[in-house]
Amino acid sequence: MYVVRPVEAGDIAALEALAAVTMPGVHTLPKTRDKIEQAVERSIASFAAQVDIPSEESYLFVLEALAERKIVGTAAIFASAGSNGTYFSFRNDVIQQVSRDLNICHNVHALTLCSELTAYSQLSSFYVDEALQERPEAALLSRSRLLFAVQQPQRFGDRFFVPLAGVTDEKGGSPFWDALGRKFFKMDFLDAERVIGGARNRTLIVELMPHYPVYVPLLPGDAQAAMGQIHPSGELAFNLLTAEGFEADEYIDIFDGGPILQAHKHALRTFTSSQTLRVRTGDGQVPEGPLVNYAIANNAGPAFRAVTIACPELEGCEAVALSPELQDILRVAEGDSVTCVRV
Amino acid sequence: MYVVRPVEAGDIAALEALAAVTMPGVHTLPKTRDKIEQAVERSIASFAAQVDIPSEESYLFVLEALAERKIVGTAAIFASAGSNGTYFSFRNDVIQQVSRDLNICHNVHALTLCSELTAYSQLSSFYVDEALQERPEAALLSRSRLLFAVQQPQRFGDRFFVPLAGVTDEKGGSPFWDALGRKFFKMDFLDAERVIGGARNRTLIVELMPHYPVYVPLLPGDAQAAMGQIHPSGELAFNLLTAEGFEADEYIDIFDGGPILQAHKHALRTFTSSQTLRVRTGDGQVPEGPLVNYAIANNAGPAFRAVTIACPELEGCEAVALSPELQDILRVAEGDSVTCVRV
Amino acid sequence: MLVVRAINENDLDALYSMATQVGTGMTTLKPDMKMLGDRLATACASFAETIPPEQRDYMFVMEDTSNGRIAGVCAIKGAVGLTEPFYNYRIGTLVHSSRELNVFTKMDTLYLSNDLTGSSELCSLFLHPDYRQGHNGKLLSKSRFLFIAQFPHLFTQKIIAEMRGYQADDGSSPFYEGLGRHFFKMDFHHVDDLTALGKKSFIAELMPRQPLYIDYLPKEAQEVVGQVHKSTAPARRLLEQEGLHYEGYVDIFDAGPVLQARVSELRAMRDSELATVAPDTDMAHACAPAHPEPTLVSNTVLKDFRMIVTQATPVNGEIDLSTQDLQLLRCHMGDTVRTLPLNVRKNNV
Amino acid sequence: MLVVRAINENDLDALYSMATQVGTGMTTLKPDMKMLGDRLATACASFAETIPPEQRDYMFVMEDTSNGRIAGVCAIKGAVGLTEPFYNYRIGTLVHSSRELNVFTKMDTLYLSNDLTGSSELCSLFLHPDYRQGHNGKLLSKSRFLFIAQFPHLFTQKIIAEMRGYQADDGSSPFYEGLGRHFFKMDFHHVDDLTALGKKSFIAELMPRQPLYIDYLPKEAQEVVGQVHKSTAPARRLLEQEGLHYEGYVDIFDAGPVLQARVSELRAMRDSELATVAPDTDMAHACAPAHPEPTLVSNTVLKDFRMIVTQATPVNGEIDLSTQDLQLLRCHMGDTVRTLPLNVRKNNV
Repeated sequence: MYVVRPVEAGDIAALEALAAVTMPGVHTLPKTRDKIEQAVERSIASFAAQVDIPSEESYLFVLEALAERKIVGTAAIFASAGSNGTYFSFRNDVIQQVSRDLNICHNVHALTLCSELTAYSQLSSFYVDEALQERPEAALLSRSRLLFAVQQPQRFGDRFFVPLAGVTDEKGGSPFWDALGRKFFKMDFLDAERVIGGARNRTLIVELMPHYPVYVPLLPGDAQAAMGQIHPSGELAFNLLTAEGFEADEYIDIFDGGPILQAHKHALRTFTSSQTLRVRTGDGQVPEGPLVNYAIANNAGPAFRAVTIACPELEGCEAVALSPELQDILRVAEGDSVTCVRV
Repeated sequence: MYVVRPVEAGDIAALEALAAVTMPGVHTLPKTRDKIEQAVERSIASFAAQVDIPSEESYLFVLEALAERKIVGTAAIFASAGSNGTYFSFRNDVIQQVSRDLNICHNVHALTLCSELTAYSQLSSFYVDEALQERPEAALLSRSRLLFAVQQPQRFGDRFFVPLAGVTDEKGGSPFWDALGRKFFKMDFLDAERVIGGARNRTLIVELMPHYPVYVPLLPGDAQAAMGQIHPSGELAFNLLTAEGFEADEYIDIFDGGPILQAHKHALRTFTSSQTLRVRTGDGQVPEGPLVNYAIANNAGPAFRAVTIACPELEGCEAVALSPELQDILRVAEGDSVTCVRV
Repeated sequence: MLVVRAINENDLDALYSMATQVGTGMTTLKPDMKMLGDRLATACASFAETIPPEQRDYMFVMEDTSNGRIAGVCAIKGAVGLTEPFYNYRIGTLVHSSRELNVFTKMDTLYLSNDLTGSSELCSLFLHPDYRQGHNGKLLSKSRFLFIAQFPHLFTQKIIAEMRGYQADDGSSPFYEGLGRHFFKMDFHHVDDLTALGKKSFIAELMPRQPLYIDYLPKEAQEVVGQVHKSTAPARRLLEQEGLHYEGYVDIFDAGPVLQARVSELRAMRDSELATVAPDTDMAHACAPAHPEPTLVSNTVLKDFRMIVTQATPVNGEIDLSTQDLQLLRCHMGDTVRTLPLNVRKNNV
Repeated sequence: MLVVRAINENDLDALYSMATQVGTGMTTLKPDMKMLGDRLATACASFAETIPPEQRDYMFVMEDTSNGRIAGVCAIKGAVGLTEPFYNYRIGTLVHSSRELNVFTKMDTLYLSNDLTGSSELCSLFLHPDYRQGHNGKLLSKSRFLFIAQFPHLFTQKIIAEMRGYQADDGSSPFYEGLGRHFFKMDFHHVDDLTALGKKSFIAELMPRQPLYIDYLPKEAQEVVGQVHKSTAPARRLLEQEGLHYEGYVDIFDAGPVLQARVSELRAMRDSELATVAPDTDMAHACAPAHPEPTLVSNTVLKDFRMIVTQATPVNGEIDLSTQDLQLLRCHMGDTVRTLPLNVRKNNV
């Protein structure tokens, strides 16, 4: 069995071990002991905080394999992106060009540096052990952040986004960066990401990045091809998020051109189709009929826990049957309410 | 009783009479006999057309008072705005300005000439007799266009918008125009609207309007105050549309600064909460319990007809009771399917 | 003998036959009887001062008086861009700097502009191949400066000349291939022809209007910004000697440079002098330079402006012109003429 | 007697006491011992050529040799904008025209630019009130042009001078009130002080970067674009006589004009001459003009550059200077000096 829960101080060593694994697509997961400690402390403080308006909170969830007591995945959500500045991205604008005299009509794409994603809630740091990538636990982990947001709307914005790492070559170079950022920063992609610490809210971005729209047709072919393309490591996250209702295409990352998925919460399946059901104790029998996978989260605020189960369609039901073991894992009892959504 | 139906050739005289009434907020309703004839012909051709991809179709609906056989309202929908060009509007951008050195953070609004609304479906020409403005027939008329779009999605885009007339002074001047358009067009607001025929897709807009963002703080106070404000004649339409799920604030009209409401169809109540029910013949008795107003439309394509009824909540029902008289008006029989939505 | 003179009504056929020699690349001088006739009428009205200064188009022809042939043509337009917008790219500088990262990046930037609207323009210079020798080219081109120096009040503050931009050996324009083609999606020569026909509204509709960093362009396009066509290099040098400079304006299609000057700073404005036609005296003879330099001399009559190049040199406000020179200029003893050394004096520094 | 000379290590105290007289409005000359000391060190290194040309800052002082007092100061910066971005608004033209409507609108437009990056700058001109008389102001200001004419290789192609912009009687700037205040949300003088302190990154962060039509600004702001402060008008005229022009660049806060010139087109480059110091001869005496004009004369030594104004006039490459003049210039008979008429010759047209 697996459970998703907020990170705890005891997880630091496990996270350090995880960070040692190469995860090229996950820039936002801290890599050093110090940074990991800070991230864990910040998450614990965030879960504990009384929040009226989303601000600098950052919530870090882990996926734990209960049998081995092992951390096999992470996923985070920031309450408000760029909360200590401005979150910069490129907006993918389309300029329609029509010439009546010449009977020409075509669209020109242009990238505009914009701050529209500032104050969105930002999903990040999604990582799941390779062995679990095909399993419903991957979806559970990704979606737990949104289940928490459904239960605690005051902690989050009305809109969410997720930047996914863009494509890089074998040497860690980015064709998109080479065509754009390098001209202004005068440094390699990895160096730039290092100095800026993966952030997108720094004054130096205003100082250095182009303020006028970048006409896409003027970019070299490989840079154009990289726009909105994900690094292979991000494919799982991409698939889970688009299934959730996130949309790509409108924004891309200013550094590597990777896609930024975004959505209003009304467009997200977790928000529109999750149900609040009562817990009843199951008889342990495998139910008859076709089974579907659900994510089930308790409703315990900072003591948030979520699991997946396979059960018959819950549509129209008022209660969900959970075995005593699952009730233990979720720390709920018969009659408690849980939030359920199909994964 | 009132019915909403497509305009017919026999309505031309009635429309001419209507046009004689001053309707300062409805620029898009044709005023001359010639133009009215063209609009009616175009609508008839549009309803009759086999459509795969929305293009230059324009559908004009009328609200008819059946007892007097009198036209008491109009409402139109264009399949694809700017279909023979580009639909121009101002996008209301927010530029976040943060200075770390000075510890300053503020937002600056800027208006950018954009073509993003091109190929949206456009609602327009909404007019309803003053006596009916408080009645459910006003909502029926406005919403009939969307009911038709629910039934015939291939005829429309996924997104819809509605420009509402902006504020003008007693002399027909527009403070927003005076601060912006006049500087480029060198003519009065009403003259400009006349030469451009209310259109927003003309080459001369590219030729004359400013291509760089207009910083709102640099506009005079009265022009800023007029941004996104509706002409009093548009209040009913505004209220009906925002109740429907349309959102203002993102776009304004390039001429008078009036609001342009827009929405993805998934955000519109007619799309998300309309039901398809079977017709059964009612017993003519007023049903018990609380009554709510519904718009009911037949599902007859070019022979579209819609009425309002007051009945008990239809949520969870499979059929709706209609009196024989209503079945006549809608031209449906028991067992036919109709599209219903609360108004 | 060659004289450059104001064009007149009788020159239309000669002008047409000249235009047939011009070939592509000069859009203002095409062998089209209607176009040339209109232009000639404007030119005559200009010298007669019957149209306002900004609509004028002063055309000059070089005539071989030995056979009556027209050997060349050149013109000055009173003002550009007042009926159709006149577009250029202006090259500016933007600096992106971050003290935190110790990065300081200076970038050249293209701005679509109409800045040169209202300037007077030197244009339509063509010398028949049979006459490409000696001082003829200089006389033809520089005659316009003498005209400006004589009638500066007819011109705006700024004078410009558009130079044909760099082309590769195959006739393609690397700048157009790197920029314009992405937006026009048609051939360079096709666009050029459309421009010549006055179909210019498409520029406003199709060109990218936002400032562009030159660094976004392919290297080959970057390299030719402000570079002239091989065959235009001598003409550029000649104009630069007269005080025009490349100040960062280029053609939007081929990035050929626009040379420009304040009228008041033209060499001709500073160095040309009025002189009275007078017979040589011993005194003047004694004071004359040992090695006389060729001198441009013009009469001072707008309607029948005429210029020659001669070996006579003005001394103390007088100049001794031969009978032949006087005939060419239609001047007499005692008349006032304007003179300018044909070649630029070397700086004394 | 007054001499303008390269500043040296011993001038710091005098410079400081001069700076206390300056008052607000000149941000480069504040009574701050540390700032002035640093600047003096740069100036000495500049004349000694121990730092690269673009880092140099040539400061000159006007010394009253009768009492050793420093009467004035002025400077030329080798290049601006190479460590901190140098911002201006450039005024361009955009034309909006529709043949269909027969509308043709020509609009002035402000572009935020760093175009003048790398230009040399005339700056820090201050003459002590006690010495504001006679030719003193001209000598002080124009001495810089003689220096440039003597050492043109030390300067970039372009030379600029920023002029203080128009202020209303109450000291407010109508341009700032109409534009900058909306974005900075602070007082004009506060912003000015911050700029002087080098806190400039806020410009990139807070200023509107998109091109702005001047027509968007209130009328009072439009009217003062390119207008100088009342007290700066004479300085502007003086620089214009030397060949600098307003070419459409203005200060981003008060819209004061930037005057600029190509170094090669300065009057001093054209009209200054070298001359050998030689005693007066009968021949030279006979050829000298009847009414001699005051002449600027300098030595030709970079490290100890010295300039005076004198009534002596160069004749045929020789000039007869008095013993006193020679002492001021630290020159001797037979030395070469550079001369330039103090006043501009009237055009002969």
